[in-house]
Parts: sequence; C-alpha cells; structure tokens
Amino acid sequence: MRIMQHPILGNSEPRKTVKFTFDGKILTGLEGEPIAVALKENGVMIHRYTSKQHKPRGIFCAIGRCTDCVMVVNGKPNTRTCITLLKEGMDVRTQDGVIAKGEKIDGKI
Amino acid sequence: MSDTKTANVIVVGSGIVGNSCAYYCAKKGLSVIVLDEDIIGNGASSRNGGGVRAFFRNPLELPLAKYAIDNIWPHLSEELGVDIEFKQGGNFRLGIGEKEEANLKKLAKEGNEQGLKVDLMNQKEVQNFCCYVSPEVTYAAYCHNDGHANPLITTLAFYRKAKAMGVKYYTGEEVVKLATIRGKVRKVITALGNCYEGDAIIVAAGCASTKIVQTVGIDMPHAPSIIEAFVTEAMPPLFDFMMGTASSAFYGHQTKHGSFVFGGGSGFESFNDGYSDSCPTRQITAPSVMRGIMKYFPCLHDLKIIRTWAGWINNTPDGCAVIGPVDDLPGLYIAAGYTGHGFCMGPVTGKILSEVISGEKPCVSYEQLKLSRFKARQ
Amino acid sequence: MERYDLIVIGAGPAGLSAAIEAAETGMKVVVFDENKRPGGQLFKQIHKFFGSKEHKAKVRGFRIGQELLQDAEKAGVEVHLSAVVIGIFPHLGITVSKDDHIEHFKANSIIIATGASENALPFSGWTLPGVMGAGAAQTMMNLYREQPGKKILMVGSGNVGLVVTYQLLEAGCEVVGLVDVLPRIGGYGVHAAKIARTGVKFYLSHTIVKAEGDKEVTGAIIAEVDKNFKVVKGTEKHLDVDTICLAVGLTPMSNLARMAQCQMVNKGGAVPSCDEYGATSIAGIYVAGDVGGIEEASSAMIKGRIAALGAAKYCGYITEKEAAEKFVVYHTDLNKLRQGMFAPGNKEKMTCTKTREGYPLSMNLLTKGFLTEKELAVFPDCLQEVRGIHPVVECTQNIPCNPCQDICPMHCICVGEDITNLPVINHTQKCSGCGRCVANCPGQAIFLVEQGEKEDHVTIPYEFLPLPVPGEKGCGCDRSGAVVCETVIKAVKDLPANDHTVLVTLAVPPGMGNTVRFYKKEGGVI
Amino acid sequence: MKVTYLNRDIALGPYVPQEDDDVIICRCEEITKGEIRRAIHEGMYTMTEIKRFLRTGMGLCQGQTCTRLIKNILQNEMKRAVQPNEEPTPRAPARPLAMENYGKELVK
Repeated sequence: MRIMQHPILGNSEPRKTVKFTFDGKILTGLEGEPIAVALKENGVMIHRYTSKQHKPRGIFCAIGRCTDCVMVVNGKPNTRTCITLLKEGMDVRTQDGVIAKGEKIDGKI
Repeated sequence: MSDTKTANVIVVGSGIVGNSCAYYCAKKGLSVIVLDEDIIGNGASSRNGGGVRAFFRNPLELPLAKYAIDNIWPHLSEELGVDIEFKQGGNFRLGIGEKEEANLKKLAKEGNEQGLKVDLMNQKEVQNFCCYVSPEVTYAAYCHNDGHANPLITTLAFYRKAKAMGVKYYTGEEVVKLATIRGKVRKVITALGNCYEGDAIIVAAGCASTKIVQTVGIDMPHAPSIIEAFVTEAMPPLFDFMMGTASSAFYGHQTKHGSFVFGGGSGFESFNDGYSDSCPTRQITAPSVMRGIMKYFPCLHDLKIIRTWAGWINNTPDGCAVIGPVDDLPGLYIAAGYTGHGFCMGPVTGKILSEVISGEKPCVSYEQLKLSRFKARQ
Repeated sequence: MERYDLIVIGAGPAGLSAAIEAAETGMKVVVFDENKRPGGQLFKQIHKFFGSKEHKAKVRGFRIGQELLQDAEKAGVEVHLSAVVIGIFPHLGITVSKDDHIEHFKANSIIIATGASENALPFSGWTLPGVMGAGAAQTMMNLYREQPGKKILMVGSGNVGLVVTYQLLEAGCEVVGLVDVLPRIGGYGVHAAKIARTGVKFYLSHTIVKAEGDKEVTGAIIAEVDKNFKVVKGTEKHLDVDTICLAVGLTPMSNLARMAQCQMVNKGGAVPSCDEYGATSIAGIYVAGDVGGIEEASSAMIKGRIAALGAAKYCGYITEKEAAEKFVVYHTDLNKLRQGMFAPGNKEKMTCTKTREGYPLSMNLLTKGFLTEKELAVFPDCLQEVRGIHPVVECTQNIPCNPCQDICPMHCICVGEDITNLPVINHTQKCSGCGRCVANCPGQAIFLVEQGEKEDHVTIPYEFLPLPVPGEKGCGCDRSGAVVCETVIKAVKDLPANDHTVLVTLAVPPGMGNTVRFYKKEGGVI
Repeated sequence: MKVTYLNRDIALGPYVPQEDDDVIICRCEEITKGEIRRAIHEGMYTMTEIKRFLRTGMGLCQGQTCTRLIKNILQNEMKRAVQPNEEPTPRAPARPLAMENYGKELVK
C-alpha cells in the first residue's frame, strides 16, 4: 500500500501514472518508480520461479545487489526490477528459470 | 623442519595434470603425495575454457588428444563419480573472407587425413546449421569429434577421487627445490623446509615448472603469457558445440548450467611483467574479446557478463606440451608446458605417466613430447 | 584515458565527505556511484542522528545527505550517478559502466567508499517472497513510499532493527515483534524504548525457525534458544505475519578493494588493512566509511575527510604537516563518537552492568525495551518530585550524544565535555517549558512533566499520523505500551524548527506524570 | 597470494545429516547447506574449492549474499578460522553487465 501521508516525509506529491503489462495484464504504476515497487503496489509478490527447485522469489535486498527480484523486462531476462525504473508501456513478465513464464524455447532468442 | 614424508610418487602441482597423475598412479597401487603452493587447481586448470579438442592439433599432440577423446573423456564422469559435464558437441570454427576460407579448408583437409570427421560449410549451410551465427560468416569447418567439459569440476573430481583412494595432499606447500640421491632425482624440498622423497617425481606445476626443474639443472624453455576468459548469465540451451574462429579472435561454449564461457586476448598476451602468483585482468582485454564474439554471434549482445578472469599459459617453442621422463636424469618426470592445451590433455597424461612409472607400455605413444625434442636450429 | 587526482567510489556519507575535503585542497576529484541518486544509505535514514554539533547531531539523515550534496557542488566535485565502477585494475586503473558503454580512467589516488551490505540469515523458507532485508523495507517505505508489508516480524535488535521497526510504525505498518538470538537488545536503549512504548514486543533469546507459506510469507515460527543458540524444542510459536525483515548486521563491501589486491584483515568481515588515514597496502588506494569497518554514518563522514587528507598528502596537494594538523581535529571528532558502551569493538557490550557514572543498567531496558519505574528511580533526575514544569531525561546508557545540552535555552541540561556522559539536570536553572529538548533528543528520551493537584501534564515527542488534536480523548500508555489511564490532549505543537517531531501535551490523572510516556487513540491504536 | 599450509589428510569424520541441511545457502544457484557440508567432507576445504565444485557464489549476484554464510559453514565444519584472503577473488564486472555495453569502450 502506498504511504500517501507520512509523519516525517510529508504528503506524497502527485506523480504521473503509467500503464505497463505484467504477464500480459495491464497494470498501472508511477512513472520512474522501480518496477518492483509498482508490482508490490499491485499485489504482485512473485517475481520469478527458480531454475532448479522451481520456488518463488521476490524482493529481497531492494538495492540491486541480490538479484533475487529479476524478471523478464521488455524481453530481457535477469533484469533487476528493484533498480529498473518504470516507464509507460513496459512489458514485465514473471521469469521462470532463465526465460519468461510460459515462453517456449523455440530456438529463437 | 619435519620428518621426510615418502611415497612411490611425489607430484608437484594439483592442477588437472597433477591430480590425474595422482589418480592413475593410485589406481595402479602406487602411494602418492601431491604438493601445491596454492589451493587445489588454482592455476590454468580452473581458468581455461573447457575445450576438449583434437581438431587443429599439432601432430605431436594429436595421438594423445584423440586417445583422450575416444577413450577417456566419455567415461570420466562415471569413473570419477561426479558429472564433469563432458559434451561431445563438435567444434565449430568460423571464417570471414577468402583468406580465412582457405585456412579452414586446409585445416579440414588435415583433420580428415588425421582420421577426424570434419565438414566444411558455406554461408548458407552455416545459417542452416546454426541460425545464431552472423550472416557475415562466409565459411565454417565443423569437427564432429571435439567437445567440452567443466574444467573446475573435472579438476576437483580427480582430486576428490584421488584423495578418497588415499593420495596425500599438501597445499600451501611451495616446492622450491628438487634434489638427487645417488644420481636419481628423489627429493622435493619446500619453502617451509619440509622434505618429501619418492621413487618418481612428477613436475606438473604449470608455469612454475621451469624454475623447479632448473634446480636439478634441467632447462625447460617456456614463455608464459596471460589470457583472459569470462562467463555470462545462463540461457536456455542454444548449442552444444565449441565455438572458435579461423582468426582465433575468441573461443567458447555454452555450459550445462546455461552460461557461456568465452576466452580470448587483446593481442598483448605475451607482453607482461613475467610469471608471478597473481594475474589480474586488464582493462582493455575483455571488451576487445566481446567485440569479437558479437561480430560472429550478434544475438548474444545482451547477454550479461558475470565474471572475468585471467590465467597464465605456459607456452613452449613448438606450442606443444612436455610430457615424460627426462632422459638424462632418472626419477624426474615432466608434465608441463601445455601451451593452453592442458585441460584436454591432462587426463591422458596421468594415464600415460602412471603406466610409464609402473613399467608398463603406455596406452598411446608420447615419446615425441619429451623434453629432449627441443634442439637448437642447425 | 582521462586522469583524475582522486577518484572516489561511492557517493554516500564517506565518499561525499572525502570528495568535498579533497576538492577543497585543489584536487581534481570525481565521484562515481552506481545508484540513481547520491547519498548512499543516508536518504533512507529519516531519523535524527546522534552525536554532537560537529557530527550534525539531531539532523535527520536524509537532510544531511542534501547538505553534503550542496557542499560537494560548491566545492566543485564532479559526481557521476548510475555509474558503476566495474573494476579496479593494476596501477590505479578504474573502469566505469555508464549508460550504454564503459569508460576507462586513471587515478593518481583512489578512495574506496562503497559502504556495507546487509547480512543474510538462512532458515527454512527464507527465500520466500516477503522475507527481505530491513534495509530493503527501509528503501521501499522511505524512498519509494510503499509499505513493505502489513504485519511484520523484525529479526535482529541492533540499531538497524530498532530504527527500521520504528520507521515501519511511522509508515503505518504493524510490527508484530522483534526477535533476537542474543539475550540482550543489541542497539541503543533509547531506540528500543521508542518502540517498546508503542507496544512492540521483544523476543530475546529467540530465533526464527521458519517462514511459513508456499507462494509468499503467511506466518513465522519463532522459538527460544539455549545458551549455545540451539532451538529449545517445544518452545516454537507461530506469529501471524506477512513480512519478515532481517536486520542481522552488515558486512563491509570490500570487493573492489580485494579486486585491487589490497591486503585484508578480519573486522566484522574482510576489510582492507589500513593506517590511520585509511591508506591500504596498495600505494594510492584509500578506504573510508563502512567498507573499512562498520560504524555509524556520522563516523563515516569524518573517516571520509580523513582519507581525503591522506590522498591529498599522497598527491602533494597538502604537506605532511597540514595533513597532520587537520587529522588531529577530525580524529578528535571521530573519537568522541567512538566512546561509550556501544563503541565499536567494545567487548563489554554484552556483559557490562553499570553506567560509567556507576548507576546499574536497566535489565528490563536490555531485554524488554523499557525501564521500570523502580529502575528509573535510581537515576537522579528521573522520577523525583519537582515543582513546576521540568524535563525528565530517561537517557540511561553512555552513548555519544549531546543535543539536549546545546538546545536548551535555559541551560537546564548538562552533558559535559565527554558526550557519552549521561545528561544531568541543572536544578539552579528554571525550565521554560519550551520543549526543544523533547523534540530534539535523537533518542526521544526526554519528556516534560508538570505535576499538579488535579492533573499532571506530560509532553511527549510524537511522530505518527494522524496527529491528535487538542481536546481529543485517548489512552495514556506507560513505557511498555500498556494503556494505564485515560488522557486528554492539551496541546499539539508542530514547529518547523523541530522538523516533524511534534510536541504533544497530555493531561493525565495526578500521579501519572511519571508513568505515561505515549499516546494512543481510543481503542489503543497508534 | 600466499596461502596457508594445509595437510589435507583431515579426519572430519563421516558426513552426518543435519536437520537444516535442506536450507538454501546460495540463493542464486540454489545450493543447500547439506550440499556444502558434503562437499567439505569430500575434501573441498577452501571457499574457492567449494565455489568451483558446487557453483556457490557463481550466480547472478556474484556471491554477495552467500559468501559470509559459506564462510561460517566452512569454519564450523572444519573448526578453523577462515582467513580474509581465502574468500573467492572478486572479479570485474562488479555488477552484471551486458556484452554490448561492456564491449563499447568510450575513448576520449
């Protein structure tokens, strides 16, 4: 949930909302916030499933170090969503192993 | 100084060569001690690109490489009890332009004459074979025999198995001197003042070998150079082959893990501060190799690089390894000077030396690689 | 290749301070930082810092960050953001990745100020979404204004765990509890007291056993541990949480120093061995801030300035003598922060039982986060009967901090030369009731009390929303967060000078003035 | 870098399973505590050997999360203090970097 009023930081200033897709669904977020924050606001906790054990992962360090929150963004896998900023029309997909969830390996990159 | 430790065989160096010597000797029932100045396999064995190749091999080394690929590598995972990720996916050498085409044709002809199976492909055939190759590539040679494996795991798997069979390992134990007893090399003395004694001393210490054998008056010519490698993030499996170019701009393969390992140089490899126990990467090398890769495989451009590293290559005058006993000095065996081929040749070296030390006929002839081959020009 | 006199890696408190100091000597300085904004971790520190004036005490961390940036700009420092130093190479070569390319640089000197990263704590289920670093939670709520969760368990009671817990409460989250494997709260007592009085429960000598859930965290299981930190079977309990925050220490991020082949030593992780100026074993390479050993941001700023003196000296921009003179000044400031029971490397932290003045340390404060009135009564200026309005300073551990002394216009509070002394009330001076001490104590440990016949008045620092309004009726809470009486809001003062620490004056029944320390709305919620 | 002398004829005793062996230690490569302990018992006595044998710390985060944890496991298992210079050597790039960017050198 967004913190609209904060006792120290004051009130949230209005910011531009943008649309992006998450696994094909259209969601909205604030322009320039990390993708991970926009997803969290939309209730998305699972960013990817691991290769070996197929376990869910999400935000862990939030500063681009642990690489746990990686997703397929605009077709590029392993994109750190906690430090990649949201732009209008971004295509964000849950990563499954090293590719997007549901994607087939058809010999094309 | 502690008591002298004795064994049938003392191996200096715990890289893939040293560990394979230890393993095969132990398999013959010999007692073995392995000494390393560093931790296990921290030299070229853990820094190479994992190529297992007979194609484009110097005829001196070819019999050993072929024997290894036919008889050792395919069974190594089973033998060592660890998946060493050997994949016989072939060797794909790419060329651009007429000059390189001619070069590849010559190599293919030689390869086929040597009993390898090498196909030549024109631009269209290359595209049909692998859609990831740049259309700029006009010609390619594909050798079916070659493959690749995981050098890190293979080296440690030999160590693990040898250790389990009773081989004694001492690391952080830098050998500074060999010594003879009654005309036979028997003693190994370390920087810490420890002494080891054996019937056979195998020096398999990579670039450090020359200095070690000098202590018993053996001159082994070598010219260490630094080459770099790097690894990418993992991808779904795209291809099984070892890739390289006619111009030797880079080499590499996709690992079982999905990451790509590439190696190459910037052209300044032979110009360095001289062999030492460190080999930092240079600012200019990795980017130059990457540009080479993207020229041949443009689709890999957005693969993320995870790590780069460098390693020493122990070059000899003819670019081939020095393997076998030293003619005029009984007790001393050399397995060094691999000129970048030690990974592929390591396992077979161990087998050969274990047989020679046991007085058996070696599985493949190696005499052409003995140190005595180096003679001054007429 | 472009060459600089000094390349600073990291635009946090240490790096920026180093760059400013160096630029003032005339060096050509550039700072590279991988983040999109400068300041390092300062911009998520929304609490007021401890220390003294020279350490920017009582200023909120993010404001210190803003000040540093302005100073850097004034000093002519070049700051490159989103610029990742991907490697340090032999002979002081640095390669930076920026935008879509890399660029190579040469330096005459380098200061590595890359800070620290959060430690991990492996347990069953710790890879589930919903388990995150305390710093991650802080980043989300204080930088991006997104609640990291609704119901949160904090693991670790060091200053990070305590401060982030408080900030989670400020952000409107519920903190279900705070777990620590040690038998004592690791951070400052005043930080613990701030959250204890809101009702947060401490589970000392406890560990987290499991994060429950298949797809995300749906609960946590904690259990008691014995002296060897092994779980005592049968003590497991379930906590209803959706988020688990890990605050189990920091490790210096010394990767670049190791890449540069600096000699390393163990100091809460591998750190470069260095001299008093931060000079490493590689000539020309210096370290500053947490990368050389974990301390507070206030210390990092001074360490940055000292490393800059080293680099300026090395490059011939100042003389040995000039460096030594300034060094003495900075080192004195630094030493002031390194005193007291929480001083870095103080082995007695877990065993000491008395303050330097000889008062017994409160065991309740160390295990539950609050002092009992009995324990507090031992301290001379806390619970005695005083006529008229007066400050009650519940600061019972020797920590390096003295804004209370500087802020009081009536000179009622005295800390003295050594800033780790406990504050003492000067009874010859009369309190004016202005409340500046209450609002400016970084530990929120000062209260104004006025005892009366009909009612007592207590003025507390308050940083939660919505603010109460005069006349509002609510609950008076004691130091443990328990509701002890009804209360009416007498006054609410939100002064710009107090930077969002609001003074709330409560009317409580007579005799409760020394008991009530927090206000909750009807129903006992913040 | 000189390394400490180590006689590898070490009696660690047999590998005895522990309750928390299935807890993930290296999050990137999904290596468990049990796998690490087993590798130590098989002779991987240094952090670098463990790394090369199991891939711990070789994933996307480059060992930034698990290095300290593995150090602790190794110390506990071997009852010896692991020296700072035993930690695997950090390598460029300090953060993952796409080849097209790494290969594009800006020359001024």
